[in-house]
Amino acid sequence: MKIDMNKRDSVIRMTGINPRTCMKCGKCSATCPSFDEMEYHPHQFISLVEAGRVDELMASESLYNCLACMACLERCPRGVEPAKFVEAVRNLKLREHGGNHLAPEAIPEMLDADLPQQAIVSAFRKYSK
Amino acid sequence: MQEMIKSKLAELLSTGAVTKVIGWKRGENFYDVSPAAFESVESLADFVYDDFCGANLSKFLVKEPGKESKVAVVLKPCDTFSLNQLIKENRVNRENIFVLGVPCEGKLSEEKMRVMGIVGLTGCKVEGDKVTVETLYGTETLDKNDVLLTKCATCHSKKHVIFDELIGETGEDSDVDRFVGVAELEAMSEDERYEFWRNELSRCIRCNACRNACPACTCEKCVFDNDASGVAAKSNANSFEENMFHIIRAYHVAGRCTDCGECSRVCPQHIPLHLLNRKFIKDINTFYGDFQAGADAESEHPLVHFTENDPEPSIVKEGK
Amino acid sequence: MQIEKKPLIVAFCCNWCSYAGADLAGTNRLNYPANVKIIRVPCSCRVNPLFILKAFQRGADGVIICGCHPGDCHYTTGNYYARRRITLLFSMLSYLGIEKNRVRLEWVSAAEGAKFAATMQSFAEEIAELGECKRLEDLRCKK
Amino acid sequence: MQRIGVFVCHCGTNIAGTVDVKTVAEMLGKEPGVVFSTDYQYMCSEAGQTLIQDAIKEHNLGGVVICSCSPRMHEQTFRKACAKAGLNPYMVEVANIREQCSWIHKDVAEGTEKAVILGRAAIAKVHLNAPLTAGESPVVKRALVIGGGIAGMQTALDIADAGFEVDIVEKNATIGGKMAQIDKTFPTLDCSACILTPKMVDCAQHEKINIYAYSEVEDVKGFVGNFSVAIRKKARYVDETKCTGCGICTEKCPVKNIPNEFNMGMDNRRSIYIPFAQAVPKIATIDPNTCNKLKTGKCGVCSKVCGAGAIDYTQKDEIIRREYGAIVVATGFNMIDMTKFDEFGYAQSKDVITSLEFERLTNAAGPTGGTLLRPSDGKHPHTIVFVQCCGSRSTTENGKPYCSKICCMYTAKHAMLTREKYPDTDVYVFYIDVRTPGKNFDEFYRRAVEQYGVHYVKGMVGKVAPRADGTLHVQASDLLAGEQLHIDADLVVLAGAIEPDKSARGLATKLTASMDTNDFFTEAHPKLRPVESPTAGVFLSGVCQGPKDIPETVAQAGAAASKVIGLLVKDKLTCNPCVAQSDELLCNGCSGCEHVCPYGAITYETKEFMQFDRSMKPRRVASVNPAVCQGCGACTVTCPSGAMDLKGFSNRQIMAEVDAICK
Repeated sequence: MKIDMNKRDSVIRMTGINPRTCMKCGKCSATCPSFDEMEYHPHQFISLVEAGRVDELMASESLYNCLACMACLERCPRGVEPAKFVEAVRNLKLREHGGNHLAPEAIPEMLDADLPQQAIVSAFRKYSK
Repeated sequence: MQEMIKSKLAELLSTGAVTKVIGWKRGENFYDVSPAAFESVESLADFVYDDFCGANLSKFLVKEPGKESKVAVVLKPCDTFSLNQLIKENRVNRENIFVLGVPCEGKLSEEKMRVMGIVGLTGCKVEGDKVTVETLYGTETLDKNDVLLTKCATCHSKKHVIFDELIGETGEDSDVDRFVGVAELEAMSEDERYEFWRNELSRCIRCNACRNACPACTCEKCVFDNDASGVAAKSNANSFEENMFHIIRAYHVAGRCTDCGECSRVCPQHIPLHLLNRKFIKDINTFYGDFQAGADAESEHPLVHFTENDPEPSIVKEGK
Repeated sequence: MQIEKKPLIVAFCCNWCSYAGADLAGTNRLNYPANVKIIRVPCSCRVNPLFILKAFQRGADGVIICGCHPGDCHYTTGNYYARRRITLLFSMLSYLGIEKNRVRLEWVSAAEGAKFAATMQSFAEEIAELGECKRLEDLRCKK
Repeated sequence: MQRIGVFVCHCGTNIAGTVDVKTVAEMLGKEPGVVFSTDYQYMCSEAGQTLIQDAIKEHNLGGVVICSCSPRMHEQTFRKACAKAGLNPYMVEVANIREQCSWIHKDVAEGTEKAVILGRAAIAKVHLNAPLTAGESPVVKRALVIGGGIAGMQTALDIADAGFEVDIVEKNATIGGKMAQIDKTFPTLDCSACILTPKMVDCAQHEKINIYAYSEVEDVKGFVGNFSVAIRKKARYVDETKCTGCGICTEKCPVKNIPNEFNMGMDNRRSIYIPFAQAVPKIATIDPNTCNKLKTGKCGVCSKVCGAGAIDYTQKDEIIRREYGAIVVATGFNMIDMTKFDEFGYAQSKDVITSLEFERLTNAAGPTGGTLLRPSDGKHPHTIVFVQCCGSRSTTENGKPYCSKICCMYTAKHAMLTREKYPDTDVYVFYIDVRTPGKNFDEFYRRAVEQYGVHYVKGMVGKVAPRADGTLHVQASDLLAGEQLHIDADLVVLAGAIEPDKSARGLATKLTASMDTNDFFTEAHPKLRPVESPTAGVFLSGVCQGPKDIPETVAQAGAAASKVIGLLVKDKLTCNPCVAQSDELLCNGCSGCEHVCPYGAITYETKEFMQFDRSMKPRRVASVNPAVCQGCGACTVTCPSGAMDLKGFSNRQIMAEVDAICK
């Protein structure tokens, strides 16, 4: 069980929400439509982030099983907004992949006359941060 | 503009809607425009509204009007904030006042012109950012920003917050950062600030102009004139009293000061007194949420309110 | 019998909490410097900023105001008003270049005798370090 | 200049051990105005007090300074002693040279010097002291109780039993409040009506109690001991003196489809109605919004059938003004609006009900005669889901941030009673925490689980959706099992948050009593004065102060009554003379003081003042009611012109102390 307080702080910074406001009522998980698909349920996201156990979440498929329907966010009586935590952990995971996959220096070599301008722009959006 | 205002005022006086008008008239010199009262249509011939009408007329309403009479007053946007504050404090009876709102694009400072070497002013015309002045010695064109009154350079609103009738259009709140001066001082070390204020406040000659012009200073009897108050004094005996007078004055108007800037405008010693008041305004905004005194006639000022989560005074030590 | 003038500290204490806390410090024989002199006021909201300026004028080197903890005020809301007033005054004094450590506000309950003594001790040490207050003094009042 | 006497106490060796008391007396004897200075073993002793009294007479002292223990200890002792010698008690000041000097300093020179300085400060203050006389105000020996629920009734009965007149003002047509709607009470399960209705009858029959039902407080003037209250007696269109409560009108009225408030709208009443069989007063009331006669002038059935001739369609609201010495607020609570919570489907299905609706469904006097039937189809429910914390402990805008306190227990009660009466039902309770502090409370809850087999599930319900077949799909989490549950329920019961009655906010303004952000009345001190409001003479009873159950409410009601009795038993109130006073000549009329005063002691009036030109000009000036002011001094610092000052702690007195200390 790896505890990483830096990751915890990043998630909290990204969501802007203090996970300690959670009163562990479970309404988020009660609302969740993809509860059965998820290894970690919305309320567990909050608890594990609070405990600094973000790595476990990042390794889990749950990140992608969340439909981002925002039902948990809507229903939470304490304004904890679990969906934002899932989103934040997901972002953390995406950013982890060795930073940018596309460097401006490398562009000229890839260019050919037929390449549409739009493709370059969209590639940048996708493969760099 | 001036003629439109004049004709409205004449109408008010001639119909008997009001018995007195508070406005401005010209003194001995062209630029020497000062507050004046007009009680007849004929006397309105002297009425002036031009680029030197910096004076805030709202304070004159405290002693006006009597029980039955009604008084008209000509107010620029910033002056309306002061009037609202006075109404809120029950210093002025709204019912007996007719407020004629007039637009303002910033008033000019003859003093600033004089420093630039422009004397013997006989005429002045503002066009956009430029000011064309006529003097006994010829005509010159200046940048308007260079000769604006200090208070107008950091104008916080061109919106009339109270009026019965407007001549022209009312404007909008401005987004000028008026706290730049305060922030500069806050960035200094304690020693530098002390030196700065010693240098400024030591020039105070205790003429009481700031007190007399300030629309928030309307006490029936000022504590400095009240022998029983423990701070009564007619002049500054030493550095302590120089400090004390200005700290107390700023504190007394804290939360009520609308930032009209009259204190600095009238100071013959050019002490930037508005920097004291603005410090309180900035602190109040930072600590207790944005508040603009006089923006309405209902909300009460921050010093007669609190929340349970107000910051502790230690915030002063932690911050700058 | 004259003792060398040490930095002088004036403490305004509300009657219901902090003054009682000071009494408790006494009952428990908790020592703090003798240059701390206490003035009893009904509530921290009775402390006019003017009193603080006056104390400095007359030669005090530090001023501390003590009241009930927020929420515990005997008059229910007094200390909340005091907190706003005092915060603004402290900020203004610092803005004028007066050392910000010369003034302090502390919440001391009637049960916190030890906190009272410790607070006075630490404040007195802080003021001793700053030395005499020169920036807000009235030489006429100095003997 | 005052003639001042200084008395330095040794307190045995408590003071004399570290303070050279002789030197202190000698040094202070040289202070200006001091004509007599001495020291003595124990100033608080009989002999010590005599010494002070003799000195006052012999030296014609105008002020006394006692250097001794803390004023919190013996200030009253010394004031009384001096008063006996003919000196105004407020001409006495105590310098604290024990707790704040001798006990904390070890060095004699240091202690002595500090004692002298503290003595000087007290002398400086006494020079500016003025004789103060405690004012007196008479007490009207009658109390007003606002709200006729169990809290108000109990308070009224206790006050009346002590021999004082009490008026109850109740906004509904009958007293009884929420408790009248409840079926059984936890944890003993005795019938609510059986214990409540006798109390209602007691109130009606008590010769000292006067009930203004169907009435509201219009305005409140005055202050502790002397309130003047206007009560609006709403028109019932029925003559109270004639109506016998026979109920024939309520059977003949042709307007039949008005939702019955008493049964939470689950059945109907007529336009003329008596809320329930045991109503007090048992008088019919016409609902003016639905009555045909009042709306269109056509009908008049009730008037025809009334044998007593009590119907009076021309009745008007009546304003009654009465004087009171004390006011008790007992305005109670309501459940919050559950329609705002879409997820629970309250607005979508008749079978999603609130706990109070459930009470009526199980009550023998309720719409179903006490048989638990589904509101939609009148069938027996087999699966019932109770949801706790619906809106309680919620920081969202629909909910309330506090715990409603009573829901855990009544839900356990409901679950238990259901299982007892209908063993074939499956009962689920979804909880976040089960909170059962109280005598026999946890045992009660455990009984529901262990004996009655109620399924308690840790978790929350996320969604209630009506199905086509009439069942309710309940989706919830079971946090302990780590599962999401899907239950097909027949009935869902929501334990909604409770909130103060909507009328409380307006009432607080009229009473100048303070409220917290949730509209609960604030108590004068959260620990030590829990049934008094900060406004003198206004007391709090029941849920208007915070969520509480029936036993707590009754206990608090009794406590409030005892405070009221303690006030009414006095003929006159002695006021604290150390109160604020306003100098009219300096007052600007800005109302700052009025805003910060926690007691509403400051009022404004307009007076005429002469101007420099001899004309008269009106000006608003503040005046302080010394009977209400508690002497905190908040106003004195708010006042920009220094018009407001505090007697006994005046600006000049405190500044004189500062001067003396810094000399």
